[in-house]
Amino acid sequence: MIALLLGVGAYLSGGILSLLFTRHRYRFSLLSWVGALTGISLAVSGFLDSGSVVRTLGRWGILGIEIKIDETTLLFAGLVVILNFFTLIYIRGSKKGSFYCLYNFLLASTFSIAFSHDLFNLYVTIEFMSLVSILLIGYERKAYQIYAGAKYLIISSLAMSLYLIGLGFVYRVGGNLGIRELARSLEGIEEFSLSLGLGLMVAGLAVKGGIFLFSMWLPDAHSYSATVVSALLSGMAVKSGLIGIIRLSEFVDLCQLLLVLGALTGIAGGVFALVSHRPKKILAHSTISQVGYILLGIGTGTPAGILAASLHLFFHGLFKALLFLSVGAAGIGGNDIEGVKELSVPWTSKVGLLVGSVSIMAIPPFNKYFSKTLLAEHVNQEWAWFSMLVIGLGTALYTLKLSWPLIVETRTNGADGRDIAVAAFALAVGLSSFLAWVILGNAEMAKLLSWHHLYVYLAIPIVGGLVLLGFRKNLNRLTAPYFPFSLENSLVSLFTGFLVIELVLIVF
Amino acid sequence: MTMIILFSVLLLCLSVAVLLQDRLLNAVILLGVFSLVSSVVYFLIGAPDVAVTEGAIGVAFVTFIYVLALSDQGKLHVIAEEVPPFLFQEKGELQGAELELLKGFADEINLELEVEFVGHRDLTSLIGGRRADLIAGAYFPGFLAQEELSNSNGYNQGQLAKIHRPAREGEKMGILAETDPSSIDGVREEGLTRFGSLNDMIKAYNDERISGFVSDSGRMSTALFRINTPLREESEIDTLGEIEYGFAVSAGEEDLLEELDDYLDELARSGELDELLSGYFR
Amino acid sequence: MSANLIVSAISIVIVCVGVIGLILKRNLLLKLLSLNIVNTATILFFVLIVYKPGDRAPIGPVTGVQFADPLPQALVLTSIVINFGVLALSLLFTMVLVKRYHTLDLRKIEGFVKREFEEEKS
Amino acid sequence: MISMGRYSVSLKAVYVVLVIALFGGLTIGAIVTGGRAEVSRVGSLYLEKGFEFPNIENAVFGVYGMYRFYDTLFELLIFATAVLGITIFSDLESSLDSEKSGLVESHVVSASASFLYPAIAVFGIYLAFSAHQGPGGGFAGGVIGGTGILLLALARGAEETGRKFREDSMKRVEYLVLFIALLIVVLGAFYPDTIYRNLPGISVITVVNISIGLKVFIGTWAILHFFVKHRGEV
Repeated sequence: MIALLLGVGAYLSGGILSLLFTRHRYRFSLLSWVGALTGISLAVSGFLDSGSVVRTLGRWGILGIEIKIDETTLLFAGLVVILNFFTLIYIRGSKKGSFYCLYNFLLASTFSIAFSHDLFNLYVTIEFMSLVSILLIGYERKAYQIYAGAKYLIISSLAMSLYLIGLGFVYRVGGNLGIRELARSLEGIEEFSLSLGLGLMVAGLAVKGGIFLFSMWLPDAHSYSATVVSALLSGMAVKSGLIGIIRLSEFVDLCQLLLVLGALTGIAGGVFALVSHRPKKILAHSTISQVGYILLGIGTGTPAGILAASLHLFFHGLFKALLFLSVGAAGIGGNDIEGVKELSVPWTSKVGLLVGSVSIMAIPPFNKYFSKTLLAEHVNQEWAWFSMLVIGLGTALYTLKLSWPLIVETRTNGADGRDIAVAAFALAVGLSSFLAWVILGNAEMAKLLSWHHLYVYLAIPIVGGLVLLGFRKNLNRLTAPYFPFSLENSLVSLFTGFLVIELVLIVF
Repeated sequence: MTMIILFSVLLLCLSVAVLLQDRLLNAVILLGVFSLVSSVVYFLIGAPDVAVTEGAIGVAFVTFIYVLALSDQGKLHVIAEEVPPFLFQEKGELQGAELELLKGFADEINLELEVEFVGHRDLTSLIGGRRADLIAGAYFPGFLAQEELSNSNGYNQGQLAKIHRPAREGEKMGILAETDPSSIDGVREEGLTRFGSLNDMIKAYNDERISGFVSDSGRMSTALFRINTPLREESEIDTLGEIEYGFAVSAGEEDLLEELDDYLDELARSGELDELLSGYFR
Repeated sequence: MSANLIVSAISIVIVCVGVIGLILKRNLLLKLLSLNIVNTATILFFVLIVYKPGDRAPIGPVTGVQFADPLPQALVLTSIVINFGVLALSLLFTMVLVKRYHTLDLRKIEGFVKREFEEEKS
Repeated sequence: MISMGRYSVSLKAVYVVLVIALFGGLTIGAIVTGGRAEVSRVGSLYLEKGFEFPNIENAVFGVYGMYRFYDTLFELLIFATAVLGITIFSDLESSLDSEKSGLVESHVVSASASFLYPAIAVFGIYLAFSAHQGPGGGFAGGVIGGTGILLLALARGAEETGRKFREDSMKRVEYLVLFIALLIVVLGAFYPDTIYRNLPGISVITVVNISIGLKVFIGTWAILHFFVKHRGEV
């Protein structure tokens, strides 16, 4: 409880102070980072000696708001703190005071989402996060940013209204809002209104969590906004919906639904990433396809599966933010991928791109390999394992399509101060695979590095490379259609997605 | 208990009514009423806190913000070239046949008429830049480049005339800047000089710089009257064809165009149009 | 079929009407109005779902009277403020879009936005 | 397009109405068939426990003012973000040439404003202060006070009222209040009984009421001032 209050308090006061005293905005943000770091380390030490614990805020017994500290909380809060450090070094006082205020508010909301174990607290924090990210998206006041922000605002407001309706049903049947209490009071109840309420809540969270049919706002919002904003949104803010789904799956069995959604999201996100032409658009679609992995992890239903999903969530946050920062630092976020040849890219961005793409393709020594193989071991259904392979192939294809021209076919030139942050971040992402070793321990790591896994996960990038070489010409001719991402069509696909959820919930 | 059901049915009708309004101001007012009735329902079901808050925020604040934000959108922006007797300004006061027409149309769709006189060249750019809704001032199809515009029905006939020196026809012709020559037969693209306004074109013709020019009858009579130097003696006038004076609307505005056409047809049927035109074009 | 089920059902119908208006209306401002209707109706639904006929306001220490459940009412206060925040910001963005494109028709705005992004980047 | 007589309805519209009708039908089915929780309902517990604290008669205030104050902190932050968004965009050049569309100049408004505004302000303050005894609350009171200032702006002209209630100098007070709320959350988390029950001198409840009321009052006027300055632009 102290960790949560310390972290959120530090970020909020950092935001407010940097708004009121804009001269020292960078100093206050650094101070709030230090506060959050102490908060997370307190939480880790608390977790190490007493395991995952559920407490209520304010010692009110079951009347207070429940908060929980377990692996998912620590990994997500750790991700928030690490991303905060590197993005803070990257912008380093170059923005106005109000940007720092919104920046710290966004970190405060995601930090609080990590700990919250109460359905309504989740609703309030997610709404706070979406309002803050709206202003961050539209901060530079370019017309297309304002449009992407308005679309995100309308869709997420409607989605959270659906969440509220679902919460109404669950509260009527369950009687409580805290998830531990709900698990107790919903013990053996099988009701249509309960499953519909949960379907509505999953639909609401899916819009925030970047699942394909639901968050059609994501490609526009993440590819039009400024570099740091899209790095933070893709790396961290998208995960809030997934944390909500992890919390929901604790007191109800959503396995079949999440496996279906995971496969759909992974493959569709990969296909759209393949056919889009601008680096930031490709990265935005790849966020959707990586969310497919996390859903497959949660869909296993076993605690180990959820650990694998949280680990993958952590690693994805790191290397996706790295990719966005390196593409943004080179200033080629919006240019067409073919027309990039005569541009020059600083060497630090090339290093960042290299480390990012190698780890996104799950090549052994890097971090995603361990979370992906851990996932592969725990996925119990055959077709889910096969869809993981397809998603892996898609990832390899669009990553090579993105990074090959940017790294090889462009001239490299020197790097100024800002890019050093990108290089340091790349180093950190590279080293983060030791964290997997720390969490999983030797025996598990040895099993993961066994020959059986190795040759499967080395074959995928090679096959991807060959396929790309063969079809590169006519692959570039394809262009992603714009119509599914317009405001009205994304609302239509949101409700179609809800009906898909209900269908799966009723059938299984 | 039945009170609550009655009020919620009223809420349903209000919500449907809000969506069916075409004027934004009516929709916003109905939304305020919708929030007010929902606040009453909260009070009836024993939630006074929510009733007061919904009343303060939902009814007062939201309606204030919407009403303040809504511009008195009720303006019909018309841009036109000053062409007496169609549409011109005399002693600071707007006059002309088209003025009566447009004023009647604006009252019909309860908007406020606002006329702005611009040069010939920036007519299309203004419509393209979506600053204005309608082009007037003796406009006829082919007078401006067509791809950004859609034309209304004609309300007055006129002739397109080609004035040229005898026997040296077709050497160096002059036309107004934005006209696309393809719509005028007998004029070839090469050797064309384009003029910003009719007066310069007539002056150029009189000092022999061009051997002829194309213009419509409406503009010719007024231009000659205004620069009061007669055309050169031995110029020949041969009419190229009939034209329909009308209005132009930017390409996307189908519903505005439809209303304008209905208004013009209804005016023509009722005979007011001829009486109006005879007043101005004896 | 006690009264509160009927009223909850009617509030869900209002939500559906609002969503249909939100999707099919081309004018951006009317979309915001229907979004406001959807949010207000969801709040009404959330308070009504636990309402038992004859509930009294949960004020005053007199016990033994059938009180309404205070929890949804407290939560709904928060979501009324949230919906207001969403509305104020979307109205602000609409003003910026109208100042830039002079039209409220969403399809035209989407066309302009796509063309402008390509122009600026190429 | 499917044309039935005069109406031609696009295929998409039919599909949308169908999907939403299905969504509505499912939800109404769930309402009708749904059961009601008999197990320990938190709501009834809030009722019993809520009235044990001194001078709290409004159980709803007990929920959002004491037990779940963390949610109310986030609610204040959401309102502060909305106001922050408006102030960030406040340097948009206002397309308003002052003489063209002046605010309403009816004498009724300007005459009645001078005696109506104090009544509105008192009502707003009453609602904010009596949140723990009767209905109302910091939010309703603050908004009513803020819209009262709008009445003044209508009567005496926006520029003059804008100078009188300078919202940027009030901004510091607004964010000071956020700090107070944060402090209450932290203190409330560790020493709930001391600060809510037997804190000598001032009672935390009035501090909560004042802070929420004041913050929303300033934020409302900042938003309204922006929309008055930029009126008539949608």
